[in-house]
Amino acid sequence: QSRVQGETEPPVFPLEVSNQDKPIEDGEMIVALVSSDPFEGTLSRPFYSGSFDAEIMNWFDEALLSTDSDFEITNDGAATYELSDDKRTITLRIKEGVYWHDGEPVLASDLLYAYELLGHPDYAGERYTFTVENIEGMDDYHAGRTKKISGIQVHDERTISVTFKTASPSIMTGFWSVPVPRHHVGDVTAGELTMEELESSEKIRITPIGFGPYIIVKIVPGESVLLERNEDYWRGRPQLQSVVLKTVNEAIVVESLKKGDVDLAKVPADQYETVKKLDNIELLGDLDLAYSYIGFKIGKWDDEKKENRMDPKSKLANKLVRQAMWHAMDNESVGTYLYHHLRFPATTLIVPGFESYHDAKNLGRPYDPEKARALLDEAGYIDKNGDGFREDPAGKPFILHFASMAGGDVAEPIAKYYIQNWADVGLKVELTDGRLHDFNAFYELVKSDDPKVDIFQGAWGTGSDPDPSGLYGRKALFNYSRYTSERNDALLEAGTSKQAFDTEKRREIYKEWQALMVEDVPLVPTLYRYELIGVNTRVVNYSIDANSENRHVWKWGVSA
Amino acid sequence: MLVFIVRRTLLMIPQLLLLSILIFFLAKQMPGDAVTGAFMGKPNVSAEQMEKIREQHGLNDPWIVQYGRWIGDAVRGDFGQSFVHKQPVTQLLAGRIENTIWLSVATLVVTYLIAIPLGMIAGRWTGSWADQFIVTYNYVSFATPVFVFALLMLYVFGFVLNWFPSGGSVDIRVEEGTAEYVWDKLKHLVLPVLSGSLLLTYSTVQYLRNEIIETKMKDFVKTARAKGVSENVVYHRHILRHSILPIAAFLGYEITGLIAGSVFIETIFSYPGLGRLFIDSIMTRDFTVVTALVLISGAAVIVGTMLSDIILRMVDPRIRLG
Amino acid sequence: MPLLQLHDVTVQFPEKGGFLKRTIPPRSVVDQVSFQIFQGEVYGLVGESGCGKSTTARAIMGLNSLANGQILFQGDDLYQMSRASRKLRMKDIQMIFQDPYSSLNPRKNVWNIIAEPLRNFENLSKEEELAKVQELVERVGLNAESIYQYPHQFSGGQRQRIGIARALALRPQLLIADEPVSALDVSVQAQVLNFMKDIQEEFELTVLFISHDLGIVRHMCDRIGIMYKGRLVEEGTVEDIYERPSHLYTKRLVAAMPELNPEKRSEKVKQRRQINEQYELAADQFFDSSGRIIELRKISDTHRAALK
Amino acid sequence: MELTNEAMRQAKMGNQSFHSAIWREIRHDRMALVSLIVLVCIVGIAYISPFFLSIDRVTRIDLSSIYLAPSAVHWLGTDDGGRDVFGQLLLGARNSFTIGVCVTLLASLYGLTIGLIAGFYGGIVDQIICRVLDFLMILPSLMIIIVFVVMVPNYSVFNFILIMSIFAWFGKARLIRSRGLAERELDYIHASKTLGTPDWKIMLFEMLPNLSSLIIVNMTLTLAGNIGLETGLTFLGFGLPSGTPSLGTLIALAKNPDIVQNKWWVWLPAALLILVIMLCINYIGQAVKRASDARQRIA
Amino acid sequence: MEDILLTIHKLRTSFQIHGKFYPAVDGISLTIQKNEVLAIVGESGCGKSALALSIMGLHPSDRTLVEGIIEFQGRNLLQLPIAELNQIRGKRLAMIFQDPMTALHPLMIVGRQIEEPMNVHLTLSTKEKKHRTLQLLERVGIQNNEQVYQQYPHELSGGMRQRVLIAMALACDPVLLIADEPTTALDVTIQAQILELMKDLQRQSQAGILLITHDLGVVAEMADRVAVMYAGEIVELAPVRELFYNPKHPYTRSLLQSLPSATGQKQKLHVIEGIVPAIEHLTRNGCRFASRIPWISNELHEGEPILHEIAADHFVRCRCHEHFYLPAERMGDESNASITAT
Ligand SMILES: Nc1ncnc2c1ncn2[C@@H]1O[C@H](COP(=O)(O)OP(=O)(O)OP(=O)(O)O)[C@@H](O)[C@H]1O
Ligand SMILES: Nc1ncnc2c1ncn2[C@@H]1O[C@H](COP(=O)(O)OP(=O)(O)OP(=O)(O)O)[C@@H](O)[C@H]1O
Ligand SMILES: [Mg+2]
Ligand SMILES: [Mg+2]
Ligand code: NI
Repeated sequence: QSRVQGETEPPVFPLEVSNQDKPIEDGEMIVALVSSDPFEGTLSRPFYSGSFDAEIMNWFDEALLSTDSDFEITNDGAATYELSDDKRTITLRIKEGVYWHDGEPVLASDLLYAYELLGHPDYAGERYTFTVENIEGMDDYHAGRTKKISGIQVHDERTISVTFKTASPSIMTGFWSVPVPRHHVGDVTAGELTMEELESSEKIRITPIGFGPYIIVKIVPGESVLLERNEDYWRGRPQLQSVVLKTVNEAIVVESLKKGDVDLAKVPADQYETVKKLDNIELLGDLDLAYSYIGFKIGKWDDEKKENRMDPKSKLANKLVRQAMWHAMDNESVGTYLYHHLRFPATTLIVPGFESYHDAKNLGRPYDPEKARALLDEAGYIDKNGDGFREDPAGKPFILHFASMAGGDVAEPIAKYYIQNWADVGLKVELTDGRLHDFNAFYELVKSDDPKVDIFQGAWGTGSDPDPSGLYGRKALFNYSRYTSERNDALLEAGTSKQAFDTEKRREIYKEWQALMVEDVPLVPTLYRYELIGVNTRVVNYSIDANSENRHVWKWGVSA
Repeated sequence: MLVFIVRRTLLMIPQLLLLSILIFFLAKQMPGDAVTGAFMGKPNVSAEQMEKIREQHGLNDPWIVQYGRWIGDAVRGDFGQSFVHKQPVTQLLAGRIENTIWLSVATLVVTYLIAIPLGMIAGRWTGSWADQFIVTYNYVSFATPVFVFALLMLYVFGFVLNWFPSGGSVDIRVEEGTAEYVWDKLKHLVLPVLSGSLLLTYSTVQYLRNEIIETKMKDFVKTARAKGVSENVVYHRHILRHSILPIAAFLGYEITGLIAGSVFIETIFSYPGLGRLFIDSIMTRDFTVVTALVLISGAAVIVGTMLSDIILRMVDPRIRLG
Repeated sequence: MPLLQLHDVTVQFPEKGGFLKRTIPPRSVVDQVSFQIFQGEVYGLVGESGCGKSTTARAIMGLNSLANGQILFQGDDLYQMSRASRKLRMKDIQMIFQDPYSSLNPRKNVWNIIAEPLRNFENLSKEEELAKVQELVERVGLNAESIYQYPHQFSGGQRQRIGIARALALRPQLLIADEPVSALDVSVQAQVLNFMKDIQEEFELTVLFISHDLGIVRHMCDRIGIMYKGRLVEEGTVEDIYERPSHLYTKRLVAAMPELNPEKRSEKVKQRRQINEQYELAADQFFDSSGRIIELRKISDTHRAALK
Repeated sequence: MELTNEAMRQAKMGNQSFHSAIWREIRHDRMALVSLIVLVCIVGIAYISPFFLSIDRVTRIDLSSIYLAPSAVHWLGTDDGGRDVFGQLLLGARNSFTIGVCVTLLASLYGLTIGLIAGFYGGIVDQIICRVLDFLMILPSLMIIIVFVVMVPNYSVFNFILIMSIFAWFGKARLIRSRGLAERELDYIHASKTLGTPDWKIMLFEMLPNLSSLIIVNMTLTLAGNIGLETGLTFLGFGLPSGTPSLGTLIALAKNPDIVQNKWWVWLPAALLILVIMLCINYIGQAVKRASDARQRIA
Repeated sequence: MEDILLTIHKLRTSFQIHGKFYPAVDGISLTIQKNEVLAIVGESGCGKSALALSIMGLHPSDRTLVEGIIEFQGRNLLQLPIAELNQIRGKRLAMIFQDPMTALHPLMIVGRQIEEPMNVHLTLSTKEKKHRTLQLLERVGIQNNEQVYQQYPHELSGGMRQRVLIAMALACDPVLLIADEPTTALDVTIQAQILELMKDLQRQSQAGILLITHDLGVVAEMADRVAVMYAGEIVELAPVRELFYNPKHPYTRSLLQSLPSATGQKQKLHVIEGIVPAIEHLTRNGCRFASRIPWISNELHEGEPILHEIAADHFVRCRCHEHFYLPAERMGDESNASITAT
């Protein structure tokens, strides 16, 4: 059963299908990639960017190391690992019998190749991340000064070790263990082809290979993918004879599910009510590693120092006002009515998905307009001219500008609703430019600290690493609030230090940090969310539970 | 004739050039660029890295330099790299353009297949119930927004009646090159094409009808009748031949309508073509793709107008010499 | 001094053609035409369709530009004047158009139509203008209340009268009438012709009367010029032209006039055949080496013809 | 000849202007008459709605009552923000109609100016304008409008109108130009020239009135098109700012199949309303067109 | 009387205006014989074209009503089904239209257009057809017939086009030719040629011609008999000489007087008062011309004017002609109202 959070009782979803029948031998599963856009089709881990590409890759490719429910690496994958005592060196040993789809064995050098690509000076992708950068000698390699990454040692065909500059618990969640078939795609380091050629190569777009349970047979670009069973899969014989992945417009997902055109599909929140009624469909749901937020601009990015700087003169510099604004927001209603309980009020900035680190006791700042009014009064923001809106302590009109993103059917009512909420406690908020901004324009405004924006609404996906410093650190560009404090620095630092390898310790640190954020309110976490998957009742052995054996793709099957 | 085609082609070049400058300029004016689009919402990319990528793609050069580079490449068939799709634009378009061509050509053909008989009937039997029906249909089709109509078509025929596939361009299971493949492609085209063409018929029907009514009163039609030519021949040989001319002249502009329509149709029927790519690309600021697409659409219209000019020249002897 | 003098007037229209639409040498539609019109006379210009009659008239009115030559009105070259003084000068030259249906703006009532020149040149009060318009309207034989009517409420003959009233509003000295009756029925035609004659006498107008109908020209004019392919081929008094045509083209024109006497049918046919044959035989006599119609030669004091 | 005042007045009344021709034509065409009445009703109600409908109330979000089915309180149910659809419909119709009219008027103004100049002067002026128009006509305007909409920093209804009208006048200019060219060859224009009337006066007071029926016909017909285009752009998300009620905003909700099937009251009335408005305009437009051409008149 | 080609009896052709039918041709009876040129003259709008189109069956059936009898070689054309009518038109009955500019299909080469009636009525091979067409072109006086065969109408001058139209009409050797103002759109010199051509052809083929015109000069040159039409009726019908020497009906006399006389006397022309009323405003009882000769008192007209045969083959409608005088005559100029031979 999925975890339940917050004060209200959102619906409860199973994590595993109830069908207990035996899978049939020649079954075929049809999986929907729910989108109105075609998938991009860059089917290689270092290069892909679309979430559908990731979904497709799940079927034919996997990481060498498996992960557990805390997203930490485990030893039951295609390779096992060992962490040295100083927690700086990790050694991987690839199991016997792990073969690429073309019959070649998966080699340690294939994983090396992945690092060589990620760190390559020409690499323009987004996965040159902290854990990659943190490898010894990576700086030199990345700058093109050396041809070899000194921190990575290939011991034999199937053993490889990686040494990091600093010990960080991020290794446990962020370690890269997806090999790239050097022999198949071609060797960039040997000059066989350029990085750009590789990126657009047919080998990763039309005929990609992996060592996962299914083999790609055919791709209709942007539309659908046909996979067949990999008889030599290292875990065992996959259940399905074949799999079809195809893009299905959001508009027709429900119909497709109902008709049995697809067996598996993510269900958009607004269609939940309809899907719920279908009797050939079972709904599985789990918390998403993401949350929505309302941010307050309380500083600027200092381009010289490359760090964030708070601005005591900003309109929202007073934290009482920010606290009041949180209290004024009725997230409950938004989650209930606009998202049909599939979203519910968020409390802290670490999502419940991180079971060990989310502080379930911290209730954030629940909806309480009275308290909001009291806080505002206390802060000196009082309606002096009787127009229903509060003026600032100096008696000047106090108007805030709110930037929000267009997209989705509910963006507009939500933005309007929050504005109404704030108006109810006497705060005058207007939409920046009088409209919702599309994705790029929105981030352009927010990122450049445009003075037209005082408040902004966005959402973050956290990734599998609970460390929030990428979003809230002093040096984090994505810290759009531009909030900084000594205490924050210290806590974030501590959260990734060596002592944090101790989960208990780390939990304490993050609990404190969550409390700090609830107090200082650089931004308001508004909603946590469920991700819903509609599954046809004929599907067996299907689970989204990270603890279940059936979470593995190869187990999934269909019954007669 | 050849001279005319050559001249007409030469005339296209400055038009295309002007178009490209305009489009490039517009694209550059948009807030945010490809890098912003590609990396937003992904927290782990540093500012320096993004700056580096910008530098790499020459996004910091003055626009005239960027334009020069871009147009130089474009002439060679290289529209640069799509930042979002990490793929040469040409390659990206190649995958989609075939679908769009299928869709547009089929839509155009079906439009004419529907519109010309309707226009003829309405024009020939003006005032009859058939005419009234056609005129009403025409008004309604003109007044119906294409997206509403397409949605309804999808529901009625794709789901409720389940006659046609509801999305995509071809089933994954059929072999390329076989008759089945073509058949399947056509089946996938039925709904999008019908939704497009049933509404596109408006101008053609309207024009043909008016034109036939006008032509009916012309003296040369009386001459034909006075020769004892039967009514059917009068309509087919004399009136139609004369009335169909302006329709040919409209071909080029019909293409504009097609492009606009495809944006809606492709979105609703999840048909992977250029129209949808355009909307996606504009959302993600993938401006190499946007520019290429607008340029291609513009070029399509230019070629279309040229084609109608040439057709007109071929069928209308009066222009041939004039 | 003649009221109007044309000296070697040439009007050209550019011809389009060739690769990339280069302009090829323009075509002379009116080619070095010279004639004079004296105060008080009616000068007829006759010729077949497309020979350049209207173009000549339009050149005088300043609606076409001249490629060459001069047009002198009362001795002043109209094309050398400043715009403003020419505009004032043009007040004395007015035109009646061929098609009574298109020469009146269908959106304006008669009052506004007739008052248009008055408003351009004379600053009249509304009452004065009304009075003047009513006077003109009555002068051309229409009801006074018709000034509130629109052109479509009138017959062709009445419209032509409105056109004449408009032309007369400024009391011009020279009236150019470009086929004023060829769009009208015989009975209406008679009405307009009579009327024009009256007006001409009453106002002592000088008229350039353009027509392709020799019968009408004979009825109306004092002197006649015959045009052929942009050139003048013969010029003379009515008697000169009808009694003593010297140019074969003129003869041919005269012979082509329908004969009103059924008895003379065959005679006429014979005469036409004869002239046609002659014309075909002697055709090259009338052209110079470059194929251009030759210059006029004086035959008598009043009579000139393009003969060797 | 002495004239009685009575006779004068009757003569005055006897004339039939284009307006009365239109009116007569509409009166004789039942569809057009019905259309006119319906359109006047719709537009009338939409425009006077602010007097009995508080805009604030209509646009206020009420999450507890989203997607309510039609009832006595909400005649046409509520939309995605719990707002009364009927009220939205009225505001939307008003906005859409206003935008359509503004765009049409602006576009006509541009088209008229350019077209008249090209048509009146002809020759080289016309050649240049024609080349420019040729170029403009080939622009994929929907795409470029979208690009513009995305580009404009301070997006407002006014900007939207401006952008749309910038791309809506080419055809008009052409039309007016070609009729102008034909008109300029007519003798009444020559006559005016010979009478010493200045060019601008001829353009405005001689040519323009004769093109007026053409312009009016074109305007009524393109009005429908412009309203449709506004809706379409809003549907794609590049139209009106999304908080502004427009018929397009309501129909755009039909992108969601659940709404199409189960919440018809959100989009169907708007879709029908736009259909009715466009049909009405069309029928009236056709009647106006007939009125402009004496040969086609029924009346 | 087997020489009679066409007998029209009480033909009435009405057009629908504002939902009501108004006759434009109002009770006309005529006969045309072989080898005869019957001219119909009248002012614009008196119904000449309507008559011609009625004979050819070219009026659109929905807005026109054609009643009476049109008997062509023993068959009433008005009662023939369209298929049988098509057997006749273009073959034995052909028509030449007024405006050569618009009467030819602009997109077909001339040769094809001339061959079209042959396709319908004759069974000829392609070669024979072409041969015959070239011959026809030659017959109508086109020398470079091979070239013209391939040309489009816009490449030809007005006179040439009219010749082509004549060739087309002659394609199947018709016995009756209806020519609706065949020369109005042409220059005088060309008009003379075309008329001569028609006369020649008629003499060769012995066909009958119904010549419609408003030009009395053309009548004088071409016709054997003349019918003068006014407001949908025949007001005078006479052999051509009789008509010009001894015109009786006030309308005929007025028309002749309103011509700028070819003799060159610059006397005032006669002006017919008023205008031809539009068919929907026409008063149909009594003498229709009465309103245009107001100086003739009403009693002098007949109540129901009929055609009187006042001399052999000379018919005049209404008795008023007996008392008619032109205003100019009253004022002392007692010369005969008719044109005297010079
Ligand atoms: N604007 C123009 N551009 C080019 N050619 C022209 C133009 N106006 C007239 N022409 C040509 O000039 C020639 C003379 O024309 P014009 O109108 O003067 O003849 P016309 O004698 O008045 O004939 P009609 O009797 O038919 O009125 C014609 O061949 C005509 O085609
Ligand atoms: N289709 C029609 N509908 C209504 N009225 C018509 C129609 N055709 C002709 N008329 C009217 O019928 C009358 C006779 O027309 P018709 O064309 O026969 O005249 P016409 O003698 O041939 O004149 P013209 O010399 O101008 O050719 C005219 O008053 C005309 O207005
Ligand atoms: Mg002329
Ligand atoms: Mg006629
Ligand atoms: Ni009488």
